[in-house]
Amino acid sequence: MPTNPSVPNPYLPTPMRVLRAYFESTDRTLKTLELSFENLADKIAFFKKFNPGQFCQLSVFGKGESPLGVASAAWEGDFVRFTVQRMGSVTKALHELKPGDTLGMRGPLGNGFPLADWKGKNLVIIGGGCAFSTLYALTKHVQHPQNRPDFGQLTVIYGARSSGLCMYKHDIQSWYQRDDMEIHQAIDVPEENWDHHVGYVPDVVRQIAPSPDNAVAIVCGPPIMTKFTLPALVSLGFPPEAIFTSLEKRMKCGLGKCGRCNIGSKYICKDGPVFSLAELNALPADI
Amino acid sequence: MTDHKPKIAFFQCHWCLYAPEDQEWVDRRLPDNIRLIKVPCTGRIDPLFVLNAVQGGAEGVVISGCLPEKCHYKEGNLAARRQLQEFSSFMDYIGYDEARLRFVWLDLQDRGRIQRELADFENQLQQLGSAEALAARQPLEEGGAHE
Amino acid sequence: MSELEQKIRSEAERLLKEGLVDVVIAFRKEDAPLRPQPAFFTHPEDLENLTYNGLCANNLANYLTRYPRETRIGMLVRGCENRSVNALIVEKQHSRENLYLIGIPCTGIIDWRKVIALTGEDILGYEDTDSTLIVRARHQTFRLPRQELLHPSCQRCVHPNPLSADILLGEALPEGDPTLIRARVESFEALSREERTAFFRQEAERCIRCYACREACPMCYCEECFVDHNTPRWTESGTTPAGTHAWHIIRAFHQTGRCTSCGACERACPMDIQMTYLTDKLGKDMWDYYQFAAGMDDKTQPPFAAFTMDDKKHFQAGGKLS
Amino acid sequence: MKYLLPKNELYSRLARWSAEYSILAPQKVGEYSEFLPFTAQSELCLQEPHNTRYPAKALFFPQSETILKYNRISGQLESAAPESQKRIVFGIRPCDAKAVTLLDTVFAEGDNQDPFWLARRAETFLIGLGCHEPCATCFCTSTESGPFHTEGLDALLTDLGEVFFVETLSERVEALFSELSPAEAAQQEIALAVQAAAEKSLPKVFELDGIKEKLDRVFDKEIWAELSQSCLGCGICTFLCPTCFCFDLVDEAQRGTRVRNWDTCMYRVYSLEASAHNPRPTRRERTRQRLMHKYSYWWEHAGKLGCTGCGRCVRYCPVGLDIRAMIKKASAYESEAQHAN
Repeated sequence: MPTNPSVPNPYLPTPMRVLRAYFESTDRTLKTLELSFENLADKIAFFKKFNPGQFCQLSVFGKGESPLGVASAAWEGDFVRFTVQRMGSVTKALHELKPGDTLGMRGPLGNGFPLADWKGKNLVIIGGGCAFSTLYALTKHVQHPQNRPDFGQLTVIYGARSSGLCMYKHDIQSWYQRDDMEIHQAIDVPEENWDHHVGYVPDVVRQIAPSPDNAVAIVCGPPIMTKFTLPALVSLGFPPEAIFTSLEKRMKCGLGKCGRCNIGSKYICKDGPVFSLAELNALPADI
Repeated sequence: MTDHKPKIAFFQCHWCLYAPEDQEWVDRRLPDNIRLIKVPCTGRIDPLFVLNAVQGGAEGVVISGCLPEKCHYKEGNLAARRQLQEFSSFMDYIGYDEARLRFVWLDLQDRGRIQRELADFENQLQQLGSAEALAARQPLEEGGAHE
Repeated sequence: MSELEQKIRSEAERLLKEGLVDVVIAFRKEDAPLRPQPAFFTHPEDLENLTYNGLCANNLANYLTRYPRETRIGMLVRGCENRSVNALIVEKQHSRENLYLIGIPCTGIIDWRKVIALTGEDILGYEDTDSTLIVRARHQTFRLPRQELLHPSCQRCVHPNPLSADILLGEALPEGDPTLIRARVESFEALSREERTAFFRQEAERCIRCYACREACPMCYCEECFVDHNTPRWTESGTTPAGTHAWHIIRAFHQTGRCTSCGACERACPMDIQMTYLTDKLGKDMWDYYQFAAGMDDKTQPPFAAFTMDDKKHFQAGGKLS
Repeated sequence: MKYLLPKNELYSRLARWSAEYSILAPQKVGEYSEFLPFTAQSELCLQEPHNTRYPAKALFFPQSETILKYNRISGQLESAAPESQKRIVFGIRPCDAKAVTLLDTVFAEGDNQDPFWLARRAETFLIGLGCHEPCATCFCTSTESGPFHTEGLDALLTDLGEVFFVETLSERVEALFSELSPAEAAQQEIALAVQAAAEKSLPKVFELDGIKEKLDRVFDKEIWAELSQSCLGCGICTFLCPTCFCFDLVDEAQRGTRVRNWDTCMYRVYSLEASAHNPRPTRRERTRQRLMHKYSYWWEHAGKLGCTGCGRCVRYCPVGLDIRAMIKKASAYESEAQHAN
């Protein structure tokens, strides 16, 4: 019997302000927003819970909410970064925001990456398109000198349709100079002045053939990429327990109540969005 | 009652050939109680637009379009007439007074007519009194209303 | 089994066996009391489940738009269903050549709610005869006068016979009284403005926005309905008065010149909301102004699509119909 | 404790309670009944075998409610959580009361509890009325419930003709009935006989044992296409369902509010993503989701079946689809090969 009616309203967003807003891609479909907290208490509460791989519901009042993966690591500063692809009515409104504008945010939501389980392991991070944003957060997290010793080798494979659609260009360019990680970038079709890989992500993964020894692979990308990358990893010898992916589905509450992201016995928002392939295989094909 | 300025939603086809001074008046000197909504053609006016205005608290709706043979898109206004006319009689059927919807089909020659029509319509709405029954939504305040 | 049911079955069997159609859309025996279900027969051996009686309540034309136009469909049609099929053909939702309409002169659809109000739900069996519905309930057998059990739309039906069926099973019935449907609209028109508003609100505000009226209607086949549209959102989303009013006003209005008065919307409504008085008004206006009735043939465009320059003589200076 | 409540004292009793509580009880609206506030003019509808048409979940989880208000210009936000209120829901049927306890597992347990649900639930007493004449569309005996099931109830009434036999089930309602004369053993026996007879009149339509596994096995089979063929895709079965809880959050831009509305997996737009991808593109997947959620996933979420057998979806389906027959067919469908025979 429920007894405690004085719980906070979990649908109430925390007020945020746009700190920086800039386009990521040359076609202007991807825009990065960096948001700062209006209230100190909200900031403390957020970073207490935050873990890469989690997402937030961003609110543009009058338009609605949209779930977006966090694209920054906690050590980067007192802000939260999101990269938004313009798709529907809310993401369009998010694209229209300018520095100084206010908006709402609920989160962090979901489970995030199981970093504690990955201690001491080699990480193979494979991303495609704008879904790379949460993997960017993961990479940034691992790169921090305090966290880096917790993990073994770090390999990042990032594919985009074209060089114009590659996100976080400046930063990723600097990764080539780092000696604590390997970075591979790929685009779908050849372009002039592109001296990295060309081809689809699953093929690039096969070509690079990361070792499955003491490693976990994390795959985030469009459904079609994920669909073909997972078997590629299996064929390289990664067991289903060592392959992780992040799912997305239409979401509203983000709390496992509204029912929308239900898939079999799980709610993606609450039990995910990060699942191992082993967990996924146990779920019905309802995505 | 008579000093009450009824709220009017005023849909204007943007190809409507008003006399320049009329258009100037519409664009710049429209009284506060009249809200102008420009549409590319009266054929663009979905009955939903009219309903939305009514539910949002408009006490009257004016639709101004071109004469039958003068539609920029040849027959947009012909389609609009059949639909909107029927919509107004349908709204009347469920209780919303037909007299709160007015159509003005006009032309360059009708110098000053839009001002006269609006004044006359305002007068008519004042006679009719308030229209609460179907204005089911609270009127909008700036920034979104607090109920 | 009634003679009519047997005839339908034989015809359906012939169509399937001779490969004249890919599917026969008709009704099958019920799972829940008094509720025969729409059914889709593709194999002659499945036809033993086919049933037909006055409790078959759905407008089967509703399923037409689920099939590609190339699918050859055999469909059971009553007067209203035939008109719906015609209206759909006018709107190019299927091609007449790929349809085989098995026509049945319709004696009216029995409202199951009226029946169980009298007999209770514990029904062992029933028989639908010309004038009486015989219901065997657990404790008692009821003989109910059929006419009184009919759904209101059927009591007012004007054209019970299919107009363009490929085969007519059974004797054509006399046409209905066209003044009944008009009389209802006129009596509503005669009410005061306050009474009309009150009635509209009383009905519309019970709505739970389940959209059964939309889904049951053959003419509501839009891929995206105006209430589902969200860029921009034109109506309130919830069961607030603004939301339910908008739904009922615009849903009905979208049926102008398209509604065939089959009453499927009212039969589907879980909250017993009256809504045919709205569409019937629009139908009456279309007849009065444009001498048009929906679905009477499969060629004539409805008035909203058939505007002409000559219309100007219809309209007065103020833009009202004269 | 067991009491007797003479029917002719019912209204005066309710009137007395209404001094302290707001009372909701089934009353006629046209041809059906609905939970409405009890007033001096109220005429209760307790004899009809049918349940209220609109489910009792709405008393705790209204179909549309404001969850917050915002001002786009000032950026001001305001939570709209309701105040707790002392209420008595009188005459709720056991299936609906059980459904409320099922919804507790969604809204009142674990993290992120729902303050809207909790506020309405905390001080609301559920006084149930058992069904001595279950309907032919009911199937509560098959769904871990029954016509006199007590789960979720604070008290249960059994209709004994002139009197109600009252059994209190929680401490907190004891005071409401303490003035009544206690029931004697003989009356209790009559009540038990009435309850047993009702139970017996509703034989089980399926066994729940192994039903989850059977349904899980046919997840990707053609049976769902067959079962959903006549489905219209309306929201009746889910909106009238006492255990369906899916909702949508929508900004009413013209009011400045964010509202929560019931939503249903039976709508195409429910799962439609902004990219135009729809994981449940046809009625086949949507029907499967509805049935699987109730008869398979609920067990994993809450360890319980997500259906209480109230029969509303059977009674009001516009095409006469019957969840009992659907579940039976799906769970009996073992292989494609068998179907071909």
